[in-house]
Amino acid sequence: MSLVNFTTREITCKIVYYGPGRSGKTTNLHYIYGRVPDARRGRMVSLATQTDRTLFFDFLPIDLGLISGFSTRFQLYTVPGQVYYNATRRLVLQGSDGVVFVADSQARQLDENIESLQNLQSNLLELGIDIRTLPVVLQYNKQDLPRELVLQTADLDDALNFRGVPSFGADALHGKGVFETLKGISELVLKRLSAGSAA
Amino acid sequence: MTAAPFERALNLITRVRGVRGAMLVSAADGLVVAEHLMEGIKGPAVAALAGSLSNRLGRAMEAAGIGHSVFWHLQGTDGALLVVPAASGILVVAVTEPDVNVGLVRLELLGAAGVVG
Amino acid sequence: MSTRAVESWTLDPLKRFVGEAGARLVLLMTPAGQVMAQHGFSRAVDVMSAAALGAAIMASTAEIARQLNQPPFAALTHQGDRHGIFLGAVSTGRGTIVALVVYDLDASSAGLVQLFFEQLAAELKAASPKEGVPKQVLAADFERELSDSLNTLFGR
Amino acid sequence: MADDVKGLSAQLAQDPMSLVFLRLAELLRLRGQLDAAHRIALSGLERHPHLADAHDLYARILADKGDFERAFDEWDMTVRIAPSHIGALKGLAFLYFKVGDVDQAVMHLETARGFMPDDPGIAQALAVVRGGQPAKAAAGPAVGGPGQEAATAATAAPMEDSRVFAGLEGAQEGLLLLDAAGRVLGGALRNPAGQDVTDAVAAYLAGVSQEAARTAKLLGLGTWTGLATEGGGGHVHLAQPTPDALLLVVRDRATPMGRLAIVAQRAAHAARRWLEQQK
Repeated sequence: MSLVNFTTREITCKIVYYGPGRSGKTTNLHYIYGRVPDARRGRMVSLATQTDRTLFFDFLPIDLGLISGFSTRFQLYTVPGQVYYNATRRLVLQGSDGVVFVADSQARQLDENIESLQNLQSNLLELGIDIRTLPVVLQYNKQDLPRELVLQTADLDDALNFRGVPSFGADALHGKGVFETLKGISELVLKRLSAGSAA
Repeated sequence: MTAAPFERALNLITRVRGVRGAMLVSAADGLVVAEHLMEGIKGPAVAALAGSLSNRLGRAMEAAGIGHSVFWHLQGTDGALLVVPAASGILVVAVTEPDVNVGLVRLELLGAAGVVG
Repeated sequence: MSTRAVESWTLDPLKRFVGEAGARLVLLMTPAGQVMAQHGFSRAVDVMSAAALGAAIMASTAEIARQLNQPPFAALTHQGDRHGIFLGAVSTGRGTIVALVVYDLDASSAGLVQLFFEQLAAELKAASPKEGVPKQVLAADFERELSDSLNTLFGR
Repeated sequence: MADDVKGLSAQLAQDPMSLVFLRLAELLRLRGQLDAAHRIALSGLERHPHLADAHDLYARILADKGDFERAFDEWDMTVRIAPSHIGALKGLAFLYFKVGDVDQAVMHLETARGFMPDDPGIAQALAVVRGGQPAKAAAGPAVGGPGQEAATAATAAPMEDSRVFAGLEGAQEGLLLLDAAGRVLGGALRNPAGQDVTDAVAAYLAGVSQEAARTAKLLGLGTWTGLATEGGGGHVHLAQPTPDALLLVVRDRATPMGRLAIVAQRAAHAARRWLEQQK
């Protein structure tokens, strides 16, 4: 549910980075945090385990500046990927305006990707959100790994992207594709606002 | 501590004529610990306000160098609030009619404070 | 003291509450953690992360209640040596709103905050407009602006 | 000086957008014409809402008027516009110190010192704040810096007339008369060690009486008529001789509470008479 303040002309949207454990969701946020100038980002909050796995969520507010005369702010969240954190994932997903699904491109992780995507659908269903109307983009991360280990983006599209949403190959650790992904989801989320179908 | 001593402490106070309610209040957070109130007295409000007034009064007394309060009495035209801070951080509170025997209520409050420690 | 509000109808009740309860700061937010209004000493905390974390606490305990087959908890208090926070939910014409109150034990207490929170909840409920917000927000040609903004943001 | 006011007023009338309102309002403030200063500053602010100096000026006037909450807002706003505004940082430090938040007071003064390391006023204020004094009136001016007048006006010195309680038992010790904002009107207090604690106690009493009034109201006790306390080192009685005044009577433990109530009644009577004479 995006929050629109017509008096001060401000928009706040919630974007959730979803995906299986260790697929690189937090890495996306870290990269964004590192690249965005201080004045344009808030504090990054990470609720993580001692081994740095996300326990509850990571949170990063960024300021996109003026769009259509509205000062536009995005709040980026990640969910914990491990299967057993499902209750937490559902909580973080509440009220989201868009989802970035971060898939792990390694061939041996395909089942985990599919499972996580199904889990996303069932959580959205439980929250009463229709995945067909919710802005979603896919990111195929770790494309930098040796070719023999990873699936190519076209193959991943075949396996995961049955709705034909925008998808982006990425190497989040070094920043490749992070920006394009964020741009992709931003466009979808804001398009929804411009189309007048905001929740 | 079980509820029995609390009950005993409150009974000491409510048996005095003109007392409309007795309470034990946690001084630090202004919350009800135990209560014995007549209809119409709002326990949470008494607890919160007695706690707050007690804290503010305590600070003024400290500034004046006259030590901790052992008993205080807020007199109003339609009623009164009488309080004894017990050693354990609990306030023993009585809500009374305006013309209650203050000396007697004070004694019972001190007695109740002894019971709750 | 500073004040900000996305929905101005929340302000009078908020100001009254901060005065009466002696709170340091009160934030109103959506259950998803987006700040709707704030009043008080906003430097007490990082407002945006506090809202995200407060909403997360509320959501977690609501989930625990759900798993116990109980109705959601009405309010939560966490108290330290010098400060406390209080979280409570209010149901209004604009849906559920979560309030996060930060208070100093010098000036307030859990009891005072709870006492006046009831009043705040009633006032917010009464003041909330029932009509929905207009849907159309952005102009259709926002894409170039978005692209420029993101380019600047990433130093491209 | 009147001519200055006249001249500046004429300049402002000729060019309402000019920044001359800053000098004019400040001059009026220094002369104690707070309402006029308030009006000029406010209309200047309406024309220049993003001018840090205008917010700072307005804050000083509000502080002089005793409206500390709004003064805080304005200084807060000043610092948002101009984070290195020394006057506003000092003003905020003063207000924090006034409410006993020494950490925040120090933090704001340190920030100010970072921007202006050689300002002796800041160093002096830091020394006062770090002295750990309770937030009492006497410390105000040093911390207030450019808002010195604000501080002195806000904590108006006790009136010279020490005869408020003349003829009463223990008239000059253990009797204190305050106005509704906690400012001392008459009397004085010493602690058992003989130190003057008048200002420190006065600073807390306004809060006590406000809470007493609220408690009586919300609990249906009617109007509060007195608050009596038995302390380990003495007995205290607090009452409101008039709706705008507060009376404190302190006696050692040898004075029974009942007797204290009678002394308080007499003192309240004397205070009412004296307040009436002052009108």
